[in-house]
Amino acid sequence: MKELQKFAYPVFFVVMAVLPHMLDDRWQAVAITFLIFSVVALSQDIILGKSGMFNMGQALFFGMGAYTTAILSNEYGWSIIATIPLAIIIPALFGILLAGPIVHLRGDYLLVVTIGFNIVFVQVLQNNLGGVTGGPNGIFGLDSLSFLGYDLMSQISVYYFAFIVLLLTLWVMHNLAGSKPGRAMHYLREDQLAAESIGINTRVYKIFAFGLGAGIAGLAGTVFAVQYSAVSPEAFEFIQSVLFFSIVLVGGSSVPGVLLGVFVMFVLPEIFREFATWRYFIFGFAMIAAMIMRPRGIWPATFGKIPKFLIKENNHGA
Amino acid sequence: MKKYLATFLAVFLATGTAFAADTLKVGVQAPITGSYANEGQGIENGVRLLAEQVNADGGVMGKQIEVLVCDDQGTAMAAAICAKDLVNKGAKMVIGSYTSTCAEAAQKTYFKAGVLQTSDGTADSLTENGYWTFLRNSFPNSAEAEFVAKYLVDVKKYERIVVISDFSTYADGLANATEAAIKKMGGNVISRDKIKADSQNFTPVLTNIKSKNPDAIFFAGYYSDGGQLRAQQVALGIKADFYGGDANDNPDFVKLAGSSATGAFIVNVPEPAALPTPIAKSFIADYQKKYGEMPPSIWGLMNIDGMRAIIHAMEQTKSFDTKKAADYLHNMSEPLEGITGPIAFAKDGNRKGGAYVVKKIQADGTYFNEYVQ
Amino acid sequence: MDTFLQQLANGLTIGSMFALVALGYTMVYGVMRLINFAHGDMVAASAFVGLTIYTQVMGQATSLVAVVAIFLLTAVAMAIVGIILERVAYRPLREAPRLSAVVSALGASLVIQNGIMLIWGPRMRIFPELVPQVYWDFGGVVISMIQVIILVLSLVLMVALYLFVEKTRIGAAIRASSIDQDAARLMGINVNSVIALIFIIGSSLGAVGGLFIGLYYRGITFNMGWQYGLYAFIAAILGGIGNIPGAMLGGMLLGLFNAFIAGYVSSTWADAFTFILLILILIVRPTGILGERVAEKV
Amino acid sequence: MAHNELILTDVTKRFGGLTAVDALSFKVESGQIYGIIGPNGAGKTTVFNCITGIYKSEEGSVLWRGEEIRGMTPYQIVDRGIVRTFQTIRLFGQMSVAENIMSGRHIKSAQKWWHGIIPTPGKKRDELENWKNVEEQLDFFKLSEFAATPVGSLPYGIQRRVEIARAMAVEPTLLILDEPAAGLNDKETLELLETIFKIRDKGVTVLLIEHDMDMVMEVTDYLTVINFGKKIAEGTPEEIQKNPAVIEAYLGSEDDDDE
Repeated sequence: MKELQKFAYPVFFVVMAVLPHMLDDRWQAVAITFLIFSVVALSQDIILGKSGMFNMGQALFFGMGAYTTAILSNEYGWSIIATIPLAIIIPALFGILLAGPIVHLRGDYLLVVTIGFNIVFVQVLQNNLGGVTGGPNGIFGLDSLSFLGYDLMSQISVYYFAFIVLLLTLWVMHNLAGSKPGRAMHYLREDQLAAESIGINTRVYKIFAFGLGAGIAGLAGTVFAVQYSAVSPEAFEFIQSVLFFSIVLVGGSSVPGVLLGVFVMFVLPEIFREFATWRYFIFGFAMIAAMIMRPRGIWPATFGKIPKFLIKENNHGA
Repeated sequence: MKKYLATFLAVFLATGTAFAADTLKVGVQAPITGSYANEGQGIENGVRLLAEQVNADGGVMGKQIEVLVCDDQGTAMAAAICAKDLVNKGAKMVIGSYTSTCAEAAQKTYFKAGVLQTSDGTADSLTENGYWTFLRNSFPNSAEAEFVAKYLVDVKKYERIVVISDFSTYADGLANATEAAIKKMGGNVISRDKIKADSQNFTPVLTNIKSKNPDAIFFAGYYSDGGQLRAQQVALGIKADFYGGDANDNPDFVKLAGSSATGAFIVNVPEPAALPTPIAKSFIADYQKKYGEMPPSIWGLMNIDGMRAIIHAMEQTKSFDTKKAADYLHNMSEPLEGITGPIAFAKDGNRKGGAYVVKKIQADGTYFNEYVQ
Repeated sequence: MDTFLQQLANGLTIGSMFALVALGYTMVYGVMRLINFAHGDMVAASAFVGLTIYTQVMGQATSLVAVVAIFLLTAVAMAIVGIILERVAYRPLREAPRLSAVVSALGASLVIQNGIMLIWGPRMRIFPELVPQVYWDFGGVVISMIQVIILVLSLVLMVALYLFVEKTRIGAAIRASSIDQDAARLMGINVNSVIALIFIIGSSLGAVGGLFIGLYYRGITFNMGWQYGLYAFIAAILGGIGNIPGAMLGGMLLGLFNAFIAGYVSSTWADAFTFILLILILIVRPTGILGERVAEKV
Repeated sequence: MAHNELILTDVTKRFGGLTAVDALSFKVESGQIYGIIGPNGAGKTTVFNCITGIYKSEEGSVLWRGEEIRGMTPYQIVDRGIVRTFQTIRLFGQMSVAENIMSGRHIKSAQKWWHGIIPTPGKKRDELENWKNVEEQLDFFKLSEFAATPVGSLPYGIQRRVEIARAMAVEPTLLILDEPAAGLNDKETLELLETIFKIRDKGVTVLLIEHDMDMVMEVTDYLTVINFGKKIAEGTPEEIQKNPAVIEAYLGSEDDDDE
């Protein structure tokens, strides 16, 4: 398995890098959607999969990033690139502020509260708070991405923008996995009391997970705003959060699992358009079946990323 | 999978060889799939038919029309994608979309690219941005609002009017325009409320309205909420007359309101029973011959009129410059004869004209024309 | 004052519908520690099943007997669906991680919701006027016959359920299973039967709730379950999930709260205020109004 | 710096009407192996929970190196050098033995929150240092061969060892063991004894609860016996063995002694 993975990643990256040149417009758009939603699903994985917090409001942070970009660009004339730092920081700050008072809640209660945040957020957008969100329609006709004076309006450039963001996300997740905060999340997910008893301030790491997950989702929001040149409340309804929640759990909290989940949820339906009306009906059954057959997800997270020098000759299986 | 691979390759190769033929590209942005699929397909069919006819006559100043279709599925996000797509492909004009929301989602992109857009969307906000590229081929909500205001204030002499809408572009816009028009005429709007579409329970809002003792309620939203709103109004014992905007003109309104429907009023444009002009007759006949069915509604035909007007303007200005065509259309001295009546545009891109009727629902559920403009 | 009383009456009507649906959530949660996300869609499905029974089985009869028969047949039909749901989607996951069951519940919700759409179509269907539109005016406060029926019938059902759970042997088995399934099993209680029973009761009460929605609002759509489900679920949490009187209290409070916010503050912000209230309550009192505080055993 | 002394004074913990720990006082001195024994339900684990911050006692004081630690959170107490194990082993079951031990390095690691996002050379060095320490623990507790094995799949005796190794990775001053011999066979118990002595020889004070009387008598320097939350005796193992109150407490509860 490990050997396969070593081989699979470079192949995946190369395929993704040349992919847009082999696709027509429609499939390019599908591929971009795949990249964006993969980033959001991975950010959800940090909170739900890695840290074990039942967050069903990830679309909030995704939308907050998208709206930050849209509002700064539309109202204040910022270039899209210049909005990126704030599109990460604002959702991250909100993630931290919102998580602060609620991370002590037990699983299901946390789930309800995050649903609540998502619904309040969408209502704020619809009611056009502050007169900048564009109300129920949202904000349309955003500027296209421009970089060093080049106007990057074509789909291919948006694709590579999304691809870079995905690579960046994977890189951050890789760094996280081999770090003190990353491990602390795993520990608190597995057994919060044991984690506390070994000296981990679980509250801090829970909030950290929310902040990081929210920031990455916010960045994905910027790409979303660029792709559609538009943002609108319906794209960030809590039902979207339900999708991200399901993707992480059905896929399993691993990078291949999450990407697989996004593929199944967003790309397959485009391939089988004839079954459009049956789509969710079939998905529902697939979700039940997947959980019964693989309760930890189709491609569950693998632990055991430890330095090689610890693995001795007479090892008992890895 | 083979099928798709083949398509990929074909497209890959095709993009390598630039199109040699110089054509006039006309985009269609319409809901080909989704809830409004029949309307969207009607628009596409109409555009293809007109393009065929123009091409048979030698095209537009020698250029053949090439039709590019993009499905906006009736959703704003897909519409935004379509706009970018059609601009990237070099469309000079875009016909559509069917809904105001989709037209609005796309219009800024067309404006920036200088691509003319003509849509039957009725939301006033469509022409409020000052985009010279946008041409409305239907009549705006403000026309309906003016009519409703005049009717409620001048004809029926109501003194305590309530205006309700949901959050959608169309309904909110119509309600705001109506409120403004009533106030301008010196009428008294005692309350302007919003309901959430599909939320079913409207009694909290209605109870508040009841305490203000209104004599007329104008609801600008859709029939699915309007029917329930009317039923709950009667259930709460609010005696005011109920007026529904054009989106309430649906048989389900009566079914939903049940016995409470009796006595409610609905405002709409007259039914396009028979379009009288020869040009309309011949186009509809051709349409039937080609597709074996009637156009789904008058809206598709309004879009065709918009396309005809733009082609007409290009021929008159002897130029494919969209800015020149738009200037021409904004300053037409004589209206062009259209399928859906004479077409002329105001400076802001609105189509001039428009007429409405007020229909009263009777005990057997049928309409009675109470007032015709 | 009229307005206040009118809002009160309306709030109680809608609150009792929330409460009926909330009982389904709370009972399942009490025993299985599972949020049955499919419950809202079961409620929506019952409205459609009831409509079909009215047109196909009862031949559009509108007599009192026919209406009672519609309620009974729908309740039975939904109880059967509930048992199937539990068998297929939840029982195989009894020992699995908690989240797997949550995802399975979300999947079941999609299946039921889209099943309704595939069977009855995506458009709004309209319920017949089975209850005559009769109104009584109490000095400015108007109350309709259907409101009275909903309120009275809901209260009767809730009291009956409460007595059943508190006073009977089977009720004791339910309570025992919700405290500790393993211990209950050791005491000779067939936990599988208890869970099946929970789904029968929850689904039938949900069916009554769904028919009320159809009778009261008349328009039913395939995706309305999410909205009612969410509100009822919040009601259950508000009262303390797992707690039967809590669900009733939570439902009523939520109905009132919603009516008063929409009436006195702003209807456009009603959802937001409702959720902010819920969040505040959960932060201050995480186990709801009547829920017990549970200390984790070390 | 004050002595590494743990002093409990009149610690009382109630659950509703039940007083689980009743005005308990005792003192653990630096370098000792200190035992707390008592029949089942005597309140031993509750005492540990009060010391390690899982519970907060209603009354009394818990002084550690002269500092009041009553009311601190578990991680704050770990920060001050007190680490515990659990009677019902609480390991991170899906994770490998090495990762479990690495969790003990958490407070010793110098990494900041942003090292979870952006790597720096300093972080790399820190990671390596801590994994080296994990290697030492693996060697010390003879766990090297299981380094990469998910801990949940290992036998009970080895899991016990992993839990102690994890605690030792924190480099504690005071190690608290909650029934470390529970569920171990004779051979494993002997090994455990050796390990405990070796830990003490490293300069770590050990406080333990134990059921196995033979083991307690052999390993501890000093003992406190509690029953129904109250102290009934204290002294060296020899003194305790002769104490009539202790004998009665144990004989009287013979029936429910086994779990």
